[in-house]
Order: sequence, then C-alpha cells, then structure tokens
Amino acid sequence: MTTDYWLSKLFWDLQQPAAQAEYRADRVAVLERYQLKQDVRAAVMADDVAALSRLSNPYLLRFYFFAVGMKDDEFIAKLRAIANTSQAEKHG
Amino acid sequence: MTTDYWLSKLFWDLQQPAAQAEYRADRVAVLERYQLKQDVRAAVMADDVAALSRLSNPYLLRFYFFAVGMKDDEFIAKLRAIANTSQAEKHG
Amino acid sequence: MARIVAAYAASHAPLVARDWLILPEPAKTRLTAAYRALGRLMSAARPDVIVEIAPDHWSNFFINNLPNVCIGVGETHDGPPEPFLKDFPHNPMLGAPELAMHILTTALNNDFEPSVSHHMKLDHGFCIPLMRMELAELPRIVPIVINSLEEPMPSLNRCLAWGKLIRKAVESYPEDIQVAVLTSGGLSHSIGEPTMGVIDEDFDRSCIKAFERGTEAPLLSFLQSNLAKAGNGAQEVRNWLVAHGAAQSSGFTLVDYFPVPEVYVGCGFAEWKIAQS
Amino acid sequence: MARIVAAYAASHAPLVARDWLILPEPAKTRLTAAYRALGRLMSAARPDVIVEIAPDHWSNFFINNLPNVCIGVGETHDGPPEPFLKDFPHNPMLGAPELAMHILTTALNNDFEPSVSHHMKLDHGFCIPLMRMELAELPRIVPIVINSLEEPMPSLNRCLAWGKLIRKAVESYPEDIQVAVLTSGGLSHSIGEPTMGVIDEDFDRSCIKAFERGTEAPLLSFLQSNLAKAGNGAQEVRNWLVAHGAAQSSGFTLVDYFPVPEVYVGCGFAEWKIAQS
Ligand SMILES: [Fe+3]
Ligand SMILES: [Fe+3]
Repeated sequence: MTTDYWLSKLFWDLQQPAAQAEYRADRVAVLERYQLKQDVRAAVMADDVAALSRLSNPYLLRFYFFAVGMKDDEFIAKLRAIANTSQAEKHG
Repeated sequence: MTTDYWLSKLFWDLQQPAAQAEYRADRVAVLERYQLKQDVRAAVMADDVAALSRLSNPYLLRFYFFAVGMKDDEFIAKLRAIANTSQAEKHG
Repeated sequence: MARIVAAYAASHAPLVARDWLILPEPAKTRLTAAYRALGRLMSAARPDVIVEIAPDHWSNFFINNLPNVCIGVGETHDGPPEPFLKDFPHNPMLGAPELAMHILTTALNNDFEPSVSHHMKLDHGFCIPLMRMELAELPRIVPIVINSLEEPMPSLNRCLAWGKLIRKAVESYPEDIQVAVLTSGGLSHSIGEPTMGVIDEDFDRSCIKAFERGTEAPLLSFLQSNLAKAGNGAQEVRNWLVAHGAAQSSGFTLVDYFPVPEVYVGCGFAEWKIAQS
Repeated sequence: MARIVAAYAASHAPLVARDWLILPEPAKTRLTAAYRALGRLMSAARPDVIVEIAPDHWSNFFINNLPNVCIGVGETHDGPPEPFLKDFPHNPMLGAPELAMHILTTALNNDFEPSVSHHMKLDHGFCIPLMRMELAELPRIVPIVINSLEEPMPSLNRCLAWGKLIRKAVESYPEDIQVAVLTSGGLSHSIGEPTMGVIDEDFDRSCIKAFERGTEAPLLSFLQSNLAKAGNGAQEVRNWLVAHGAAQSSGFTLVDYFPVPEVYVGCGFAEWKIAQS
C-alpha cells in the first residue's frame, strides 16, 4: 500500500459530523479543497472501494464509507471481491 | 513552570498572520475562544511578561510578544526584570 | 512509593456502543457480565490512578504527526468524540499530570522517546471499557496511546519493554498511590480489509493461553508467527503486551472470552497476576 | 548499498533572514562566507539525499501532540511558513519517502519509537542553512525533527544513539545512493528567557573542542555539565549530537565560529570527519 496523503486527509476530516453533512450535500465542492490526483478523485466519485483501499489506512477507509452511508454488508462484500479478484489473478 | 494549555494554544495559533490581525483588531473577541483562567486572562490583557513567562514555552512567549508588536528591546528588558526580581527575592 | 496493584485487559468495539440496542440478547448479557466483572475487580483494587493503554482510532492523531507512543499528561482528558458515545458519563475525565510527567521523563531518561500530549480526547477504545465497567467513581486516568492501527508499529518486544518502563516509572514515583493498568483492544478482528467480519477463535484461544502461561519468549514467538494472520485489529494485542510487561509477565486469569460476530471482534477479558517487586 | 558521505553542522536564527537587510556588514559577510563554504563542501560531496536534523520551532507541532523525534516521510515538504522566508527558493522540497520509511522501520525494529509525518512544513531551522548554502540544486530531503524546544527532551545519550541508528538504517538501505547529514541549531543562545541576547562564547568554544576531539564520553559529560547553563537555545546542540553519532564520533573540522549578537546566536559551522565502516 502507498499512503495517499490527501485522500487520507479527506477520510480523516470527514469524521466530523459537520464535514460529513457538507460532503453529502456537495461532494464536488469539498473535494476542491483536497489535492487529489485525477485517478484518485475519480475513484472517490465512483465509490470504488477496491481502488481506494490501496491508498489509505483500512480504518480510515471504513470510516469513510460509513460516513457516506454505505451499509457494512455492502462494504464487506466489496472488500471480499478485492480478495477474490487478487486470488483469481494469482491462480488464474 | 506549569504549562497552561490554553494560553499556549493562543500563543501557537497567533503565529498565523490572519489570526494576528484579528487579535490586534479585537483581542477580547479572540480570547473568548480560549478557556483561560481569570488570572491568566488578566495577565494577557496587561501584557504581563513575567506572569505569562511562568505558564508557557519561552519560544511561544517570544512569538506572542513579537506578534502583538512589542519590540525585542522592551521584551528583553521585561525578561531581565524577572531575573532581577527573583534574584532580589532570593538574596533579599 | 507508588505501586501497580492490578492490571486488566478488555476488548472494545465501536458497535458495543453504537449498536448496543440491537445486539442479540445473549451477546449483550455476556459482554455486560464480563465488563462488570472487571469493574468489580477494579473497584476492589481501589486504584487512585488508572494507566490506560489503548490505540487512538484516528481521533487525536493523523499521519501528519502520528506518534508510535504518546503519553497524555493533561489535567483533564476530553470524552469520546464519537457521536454514538455522546452519553459517556465521565466527561471530561481527570488526568494525573504529575504521574504522567514522571512516566514521560522516566521514559526519556531510559532511551524511550514517546510523544507527549497535554490535551487528548479519549475515544471508544479508552472509553468503552471505562463505561461498561460501571465504576462508581472514575479514578484519574493517564492515557498511553500505542500505535496499533497504522504500519509500521512499535515492535512486539518494545511493547513489552514499554510495560516494564511503566512499572519502573510507577515504582519510582514518590507519592504513595495505587495504580491500576487497564489495556483495551484485541483480540482477533479485521477492519476495512477483505477479512472484515472474520474472527479467528483458534488464534484468540492460543493467544490467551500464551498470556496465561506468562513466559515472554514463547508469547513473543507465538505473536511473531500468528498476529499478522489474525486481522489488522488483532494488532491491538500490542497493548496487552504493554500491560503484560507492566505486570512483570506473571501470567493472567481469563475472565471470559467469546467471539461476538455482531461487533466483528473476538472479545477477551482478563486480569493479570501482579508480581510484587 | 547507501552510505553517508558527509555530515555538516550549521547554526540558524530567524533574524538571519528577517533582519538580513539591516545586519551589520561584517556579520553578514562572515555568515555568508560560512554558509557558502558548507554549500561548496556539500556540492562536492554530491549527495543524492540530505538527512536533515533540526528542531521544529512550533511550526508543525504543538503540545497536543509533541513528538520527541519525528521522521518526515512525505513525497514533498512544504517550505517555511514564516512570512520572512516567503522567498525561500525551494518550495516545495522533494522528499525521499523510501529512505525515510526505511529509517522509520529500522528505528521501530531497533527499540526506537519516533513519530512519523507524511506532510511537514520545514521552518527556518531547516531552511536557513539550505537557503544560505546556495546549492545549485537541492538534493531530496529526509527531515528528522528532534525536540529541542520543550522540556523534557530526548537525553543526550539517546541523541547520539539516534545518530548511530540513522547510520545503520542508511547502510542497510539497498539502493546505491549517497547521503549527507546536515544538522541545524545551536550554539549558545537564549530565547524568551531572562538571558535572551546572551551568547556564551566560553561554552561555545569548549563545546566545539569537545566535538572536534570526537570521543563520546568526555563530549557527553561536558554537555551534561554545561548545556543547561548556555541558554535554552543551546539545547539545539542535541541535533549536533545526532549528526555526531551518524558520523561515528570521529570528530570534526570547524569551518567557522563567531558570536552574532544581532541575531542572538553563537554561530558555529563545521564538517564532520566521516568514518567509513
Ligand atoms: Fe480498536
Ligand atoms: Fe532554533
């Protein structure tokens, strides 16, 4: 894993309920304030659990998807899919 | 020295030029945001170098008095006065 | 002189508060009983101060300045920032700044270099055990944060050494007070990684056995071989190692262990045997 | 394998930038010459990376989370936040994240527990030497902050041990790169305390002699007895001790020393002898 500082900072800041509310109301405006690389920003906009999981701490990842309203079941299913994909890549 | 957290926080925050400008314009309003004890607040209002020097890091103290516009000569003279007073107390 | 009169371990999980009302009754009953049992032991030990060792779950610290070990020397500590803990009954909590500063200076004089915080929030890791133990009166708290969430972390060996350092500091503290060690975290769980939800009961039971036996070398070697496979949350067992060192590795008595899939955590509760030096 | 090819010490003072235009000509000339001499030596040593050891002057860190040692692992570091350094020519500065992470993990595996920062501002302590050395091209920087401003601090002994740890980390880094150590701080000065403005030339010259001689025990014992009397700014000599350890305590060559009352600091500039292991 390579830590993406600004993505991690976004995740960290969104622990604040006020920041969460703003983010839910206008994600684009909030993202302006973070120096995200193009592909990282796209992964954020697409709620791409797999891509984002390679760029930040797993606890922060969990906080983030909880903050944006993803249910644990769905989040866990997407995490499992990462493992299955990389299994398939290894064995395929 | 006993570190006063909120006084130190004030000193630290005032390193930001914007915060300095606000503080120079309306010290009372800024102080509202810090949980200063009564006597500490009074020492701040009175620019009491001796009293404040016992409550925070000396570098932060220096930044603070520089930020509020006290010239180094005056600041140093007030620091020397502390030493002289405590000398006098010891030997007197 | 101060002395360590007791040491306890308790697991934590945000869902032990956030989902409390919807947890299955048996889990809730057993968790309640385990925390309360520790609470009764703690009350009987009559500590003046609790040195509490736990991770920070990104509440105080971020990667712009992430301590591997941080000692909270504040006069008070803020209660948990998590909205689901807004009813935490002890807010703010009293600190023990003199003892905390003594631990800090002892550390610095003995080749340790923790960070220091004069103002911390204690998150669910610190507060869930304190809340569920239902102590009539909360002793003063010296919080010590061990990085257990972000790689790389303090080595297992060093965590044990930290425990011994804490003991040395307490026993050289001039005031005649009683100190309890409380560690919060573990056992197996996974957060935000593909194994999220998996609890490794085999790991947990073997881990408990290794702590019970007490001897350092096999405990360290068991953890060296197995900790990484028990989920990223299992890294919190580092906090147990600190308590183990503080209790002089004399082994412990299990209060209870049971996996709680609803909160994702293998939950362990224990009381160390305290060697008097 | 990487290796340490050079190590330098330089004093700093905010007024070496803030008051530059009004400093007396002789002081300015001599400061310029000393920094430039180090710059020429540094350029000749052709480092790929500078491991720079300096205090943080309350720019990044506050007492809510004050590291005693912090390693900057960022891909870049921001330039100095001080308004009087707004023209600092290298902003942002490139980091060396792989080497920095290697130093961090080596530290954690060898019973050290620094904080880590993925994003730091490098203040006048780091940047004044870099600026005044007038390097044509700035090598990548691994900043290491040693707490030298707020009591209690890492012990003198531990600072030396940190230097050795840095050397060990560099020498076990697989890439074949050249590393220079640069330390910034000291010698005698006082900031915000009654002796502010006092420069203790006797201390400074004896201190330099002890570093020149190199041998650790007398150097440590000299500092143990005298550092506290040379002003709170003299505590920055802890950073010199780190470089001394990294250079394997082989002594150094003084480039220049002179008190500069206008900037409140006894200014020392030196190049360590580098032992090849
Ligand atoms: Fe946890
Ligand atoms: Fe300095």
